[in-house]
Amino acid sequence: MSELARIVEALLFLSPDPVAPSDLAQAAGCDDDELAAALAELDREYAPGARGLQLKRVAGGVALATDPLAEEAARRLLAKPRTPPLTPAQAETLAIVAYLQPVSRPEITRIRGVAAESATATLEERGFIEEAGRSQFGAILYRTTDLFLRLFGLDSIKALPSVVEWDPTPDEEAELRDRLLRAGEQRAADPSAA
Amino acid sequence: MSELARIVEALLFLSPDPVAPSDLAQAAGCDDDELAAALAELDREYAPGARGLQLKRVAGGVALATDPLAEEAARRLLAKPRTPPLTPAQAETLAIVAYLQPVSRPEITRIRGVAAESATATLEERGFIEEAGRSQFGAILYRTTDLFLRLFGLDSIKALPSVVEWDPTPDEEAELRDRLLRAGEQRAADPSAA
Amino acid sequence: MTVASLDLDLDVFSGPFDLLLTLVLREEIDLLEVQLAEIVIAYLDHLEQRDELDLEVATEFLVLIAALLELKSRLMLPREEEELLDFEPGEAAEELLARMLEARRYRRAAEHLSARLAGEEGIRYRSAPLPPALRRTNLADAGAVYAPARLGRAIGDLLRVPPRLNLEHLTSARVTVAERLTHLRSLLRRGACTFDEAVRGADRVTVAVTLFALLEMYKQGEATWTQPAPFGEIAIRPGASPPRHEAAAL
Repeated sequence: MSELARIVEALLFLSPDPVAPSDLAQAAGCDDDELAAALAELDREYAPGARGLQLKRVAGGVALATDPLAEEAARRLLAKPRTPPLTPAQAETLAIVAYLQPVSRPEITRIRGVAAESATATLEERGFIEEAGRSQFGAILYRTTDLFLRLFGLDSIKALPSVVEWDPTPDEEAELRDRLLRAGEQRAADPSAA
Repeated sequence: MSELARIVEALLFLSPDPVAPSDLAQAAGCDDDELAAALAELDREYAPGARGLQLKRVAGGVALATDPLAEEAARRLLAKPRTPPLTPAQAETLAIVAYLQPVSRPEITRIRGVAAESATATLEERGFIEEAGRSQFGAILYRTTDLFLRLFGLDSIKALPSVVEWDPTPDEEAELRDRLLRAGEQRAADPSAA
Repeated sequence: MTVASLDLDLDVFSGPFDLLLTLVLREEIDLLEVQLAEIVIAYLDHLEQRDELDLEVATEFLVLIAALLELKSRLMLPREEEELLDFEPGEAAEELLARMLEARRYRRAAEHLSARLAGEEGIRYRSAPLPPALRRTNLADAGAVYAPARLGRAIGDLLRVPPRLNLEHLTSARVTVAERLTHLRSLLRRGACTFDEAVRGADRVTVAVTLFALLEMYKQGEATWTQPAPFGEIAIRPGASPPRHEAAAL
């Protein structure tokens, strides 16, 4: 395979969308004829039935796409909820949303004492939590999803275990939300916990 | 190329993360030996220098990645800047996390002798490290991520050289000790040096 | 300003104070070559220009400079002052050595990691959204993979406030310039005194802070001092200016 064909192959691999041949030529630093030759080389390489990928000409240009042969396996691998073990930050964030919902991100941050941005984004991307309107101050509110209930084997949010079992100070009367916020602020104020 | 190798190639193309061989086997509906044979076939196909792509073993899985040959063209096409190299402070902090994980920021500070706050924040933002729970005093512990393994071309954290390898040689240690003692002798000989 | 950004222009070093600390710990500057008195003078010059004393910053500076002094004195292993050190000289050198070796170990590991990252330069992975057909997940396929107890435990942990640590062994909060100013002023109200009297029974940090307070009083004209010979007794007398009202001075 020529060096130019190898470069074009890498470019098509990286592009999420079809690429116009002129853009390919410009990026690879070649002229249109050289690019056409490289694409012809790739066409031979990716002849139907030869590989798991195909070289396709579509409206926007050229693209690599998977052979339909792999469709079923792809669905088994990818079209299912992603459920890797939760990181501690994700578990904390998810617990706060589950018990206090709807809850805003600033509140989550105050309770945790550290920013919850990436954990919130991951939980949202995996479909465990979703937006639920805005607070009176304009912050996005979060709640858990039906997928969350299924993945935790819960019939409804009411079936969440009572916190009593893990509560370090079960005698306190105040509402869970107030107590969490107060504990978070105390942790943030204590330099030894920083 | 065998049908199984074609399917595996397509799965690797689609998957956003490195895929564990067992997951590939399950999705493709084959046993481990068959999968190993398919991967061997792909290894031959993607032999170094053969194509614009390479087959990598990283973060406990298999992944397709570009050959550096295409980097310049990729930068032009995708307008994505090159990954900035690590600053010395970031590299040191990352090394401490990689070898001592899970490790807290106060511990990193103790070893480095300077505050690690901004280095830790940058490494977290770049996705190289993540939270891994809290110490008994409430300090956040850090560990490296799968993205770290991928970007540093490591199959697992065990693939890093043993930390003993970075220890100074007995000669160097003796030299350092000597320097410290010599300083004391100078002081004794010339009290006005203080 | 913070102490960290204090600009220094020394014989062996020019730059901010925190960088100097780093370089000393990295052995890139030999502490033995740093004249610590120059740093103190640079700090006093800075105060002179600002014409005000931020007591919090001043205390931080004193703690840092005291740490450097301690490190330097350990490096020099002064035989005649052995009893002043908490450690046996050999022990102090070993402790310092162990810290330097540990820092060196991770500095080398860091070089290895940087080289590794550079070696992977130009290797890119694909990041593209899944084709639409693969994006829909079937809720019915989702089984219970997580334990609800994990969430309860996380909330319990978040309700926990760590016990207050005993920080008394740290020097930082033990003594402030303000306290030592008050102490010196009360001594001077009764007339002259010596520095030794002002710091009788005090630890090293307190001595350093007291000296600093005295410098400040000298600058304001509240006190004058004389020392006939190096290492001789320092005599302190009330100065020409009356003490400012304490509340205003602080």
